[in-house]
Amino acid sequence: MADVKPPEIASNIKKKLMYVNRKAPYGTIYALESLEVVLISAAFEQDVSLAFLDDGVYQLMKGQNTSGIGMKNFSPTFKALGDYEIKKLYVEKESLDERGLKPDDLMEISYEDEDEGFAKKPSVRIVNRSELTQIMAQQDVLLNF
Amino acid sequence: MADVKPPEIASNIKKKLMYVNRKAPYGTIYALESLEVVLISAAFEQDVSLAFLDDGVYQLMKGQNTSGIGMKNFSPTFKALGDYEIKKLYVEKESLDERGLKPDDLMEISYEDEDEGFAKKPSVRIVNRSELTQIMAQQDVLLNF
Amino acid sequence: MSTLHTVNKSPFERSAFISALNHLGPGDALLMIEDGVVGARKASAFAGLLEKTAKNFSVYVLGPDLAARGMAEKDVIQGARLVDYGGFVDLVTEHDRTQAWL
Amino acid sequence: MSTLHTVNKSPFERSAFISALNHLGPGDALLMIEDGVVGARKASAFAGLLEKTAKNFSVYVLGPDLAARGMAEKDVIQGARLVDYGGFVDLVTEHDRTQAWL
Amino acid sequence: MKLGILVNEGPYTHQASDSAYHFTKAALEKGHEIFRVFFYNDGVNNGTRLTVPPQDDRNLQKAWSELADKHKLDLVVCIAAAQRRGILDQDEAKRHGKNVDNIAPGFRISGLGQLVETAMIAERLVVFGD
Amino acid sequence: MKLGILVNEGPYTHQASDSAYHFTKAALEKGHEIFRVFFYNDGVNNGTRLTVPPQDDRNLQKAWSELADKHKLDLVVCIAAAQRRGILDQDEAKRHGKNVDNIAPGFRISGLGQLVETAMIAERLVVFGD
Repeated sequence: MADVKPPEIASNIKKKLMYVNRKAPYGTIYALESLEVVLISAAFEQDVSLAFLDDGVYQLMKGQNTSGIGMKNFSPTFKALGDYEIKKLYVEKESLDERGLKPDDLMEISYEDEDEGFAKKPSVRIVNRSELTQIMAQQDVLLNF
Repeated sequence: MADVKPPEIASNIKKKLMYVNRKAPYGTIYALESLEVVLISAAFEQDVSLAFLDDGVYQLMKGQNTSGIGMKNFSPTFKALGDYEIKKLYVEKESLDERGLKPDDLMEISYEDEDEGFAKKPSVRIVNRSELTQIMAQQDVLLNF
Repeated sequence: MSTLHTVNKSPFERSAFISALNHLGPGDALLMIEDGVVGARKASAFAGLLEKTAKNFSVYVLGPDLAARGMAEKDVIQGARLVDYGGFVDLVTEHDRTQAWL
Repeated sequence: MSTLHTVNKSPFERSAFISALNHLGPGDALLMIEDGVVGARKASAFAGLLEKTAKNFSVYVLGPDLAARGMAEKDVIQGARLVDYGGFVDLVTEHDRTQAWL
Repeated sequence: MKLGILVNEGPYTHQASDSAYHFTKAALEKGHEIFRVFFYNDGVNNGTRLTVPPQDDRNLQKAWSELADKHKLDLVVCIAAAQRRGILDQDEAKRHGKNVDNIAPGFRISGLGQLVETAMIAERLVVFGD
Repeated sequence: MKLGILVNEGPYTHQASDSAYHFTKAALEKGHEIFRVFFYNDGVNNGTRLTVPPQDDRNLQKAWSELADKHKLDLVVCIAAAQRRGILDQDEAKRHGKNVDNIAPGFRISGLGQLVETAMIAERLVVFGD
């Protein structure tokens, strides 16, 4: 992340950026490289949110163990997003249901709320499809991986 | 194709090789690069056949015109397969039906039958799913692209 | 405030097409490009669903991609309109954002 | 004379899984690897279909890929058996040919 | 209008690079400004000068390089993605102890921040991928 | 048993290269013979020595090169597919007027006939792709 340099020319711009994640982790690199952009974008003080739908919900599974496939387990990074002021992770309920998954199957990801004495609050919000559609329609930019 | 050199060590081997095509042309390169292997395999005097199922059936569509996308139209090569002694192109009927396609939507591909005075015979055979399953089960090697 | 949704994959191969349809909002448009154009074919298993969609949303098909796959305007469902790359550009600028269903 | 079919894509994302199931012949086996392992999950939309398949065909899941996606043996449908890469090799040699549903 | 382009797949294997190229060209012809074309994931493979496509096929790297030259386009290859795929410029090659580089004319290697900046500054971002 | 391996995707972007590597290693450990590993489509990208994956990640090119060295594996990169993707050895670079090559140790570039030969001679062919 040595190459992060918030752009001086654009310091007055604040956009709503949503990263849309629809693919399972490890089978392809999209989940990991999407997360790398998310981390970088934190340095730019934008209004960042993440959506997990379709197979993207698997990115948040608890207990991922990649030792048998020789790849790096990057799921702990999601837990660190709160430290980067990234607090909005939307998970589509219909995508969970279809896959036989429950909210309990996902990692607990939280942030500390400065306004409430750094109380721990959950970053993941389960939303249904029509809610997610509305949230997407409020974004300035949708980045799909 | 300058690199074709039938292997001397294996001149007595004759296997049933089937190339299984399940992807549409142009959106990805798999259809084209599959066809390149098919052409090479002709030089090895193997028992070669091609299967077209799922989106692979689009590879055989009549009237492909790629001038607007700046890519090479490689569909005429299928018509030349007869000259390479490749005469067995199996197309799955269920795949056509699902896509609203009829046998008439596909290119006419034929070969000349040496045993019958070089009479033109069709190379494409429309088979149903269970027939194709049986044909696949008779192959020595299935190459999937 | 509307979104242009692009779909570049065949509905017969991937769920991206259905997912895009499930997330269309008021005023949104759908543009089928690359292998996605095969989903616009008349009488296919997805034709009914797309025809229904075309009643409530604008549905576009990238003509050059359709021609590459051996199809023309007469082959696509009623209600779908053909555009070229210039038309693609216009659709992007006419909508507030673009969502690519990769 | 039997075939080992490998599926490396999620049934929720691609039609390859269903296509593989539709082309199983007598004595054939199905091995789910990479993203394909998610199709073996209990209580998913595909669980019923796979359970039915497992009654007539051998169904295997690559354990290391399952673990990477946060799942274990208890999470997969009845009748599916876990194998490691060595087991994958054995399955290849025990069947007469391999068909990869890419 | 000021447009940003994101290309997530390499040339030839997926149509994404072709589509992005034709879209970019059409946008320029309509008088729009292309703020930046950012190459991410396998998209970085557009930026190697070592490709030798068949004579009767298009040469996507050349097409991008020429378009960049003609319109002063900013073609940025993501540094992290490029390292994974073996796309290096002279500095990067030296930094990693490699004896050669392979970046094509008109492309430059830079950080992911340049993508976020594109999302911020361009009025529309159009994503091409698999 | 004599096995052939076909790898149709590049490293990192798809798991195919990883799966093929782990399969090949397991087969060797069980005493099977690997007749050849053939790299086609984007699979040819396994054969560039210019990749610099992150320190905490696996290095697939190195893994292949070391496995080839240890077991005298024949790792063949398809010449036509390699030209499209910018993978060149010294001869290829010279032939196409490129000033550098990027092939990794243990890989060799050859024709598609080597894939057909693998299909003919190997008792089983296992395909890894997208």
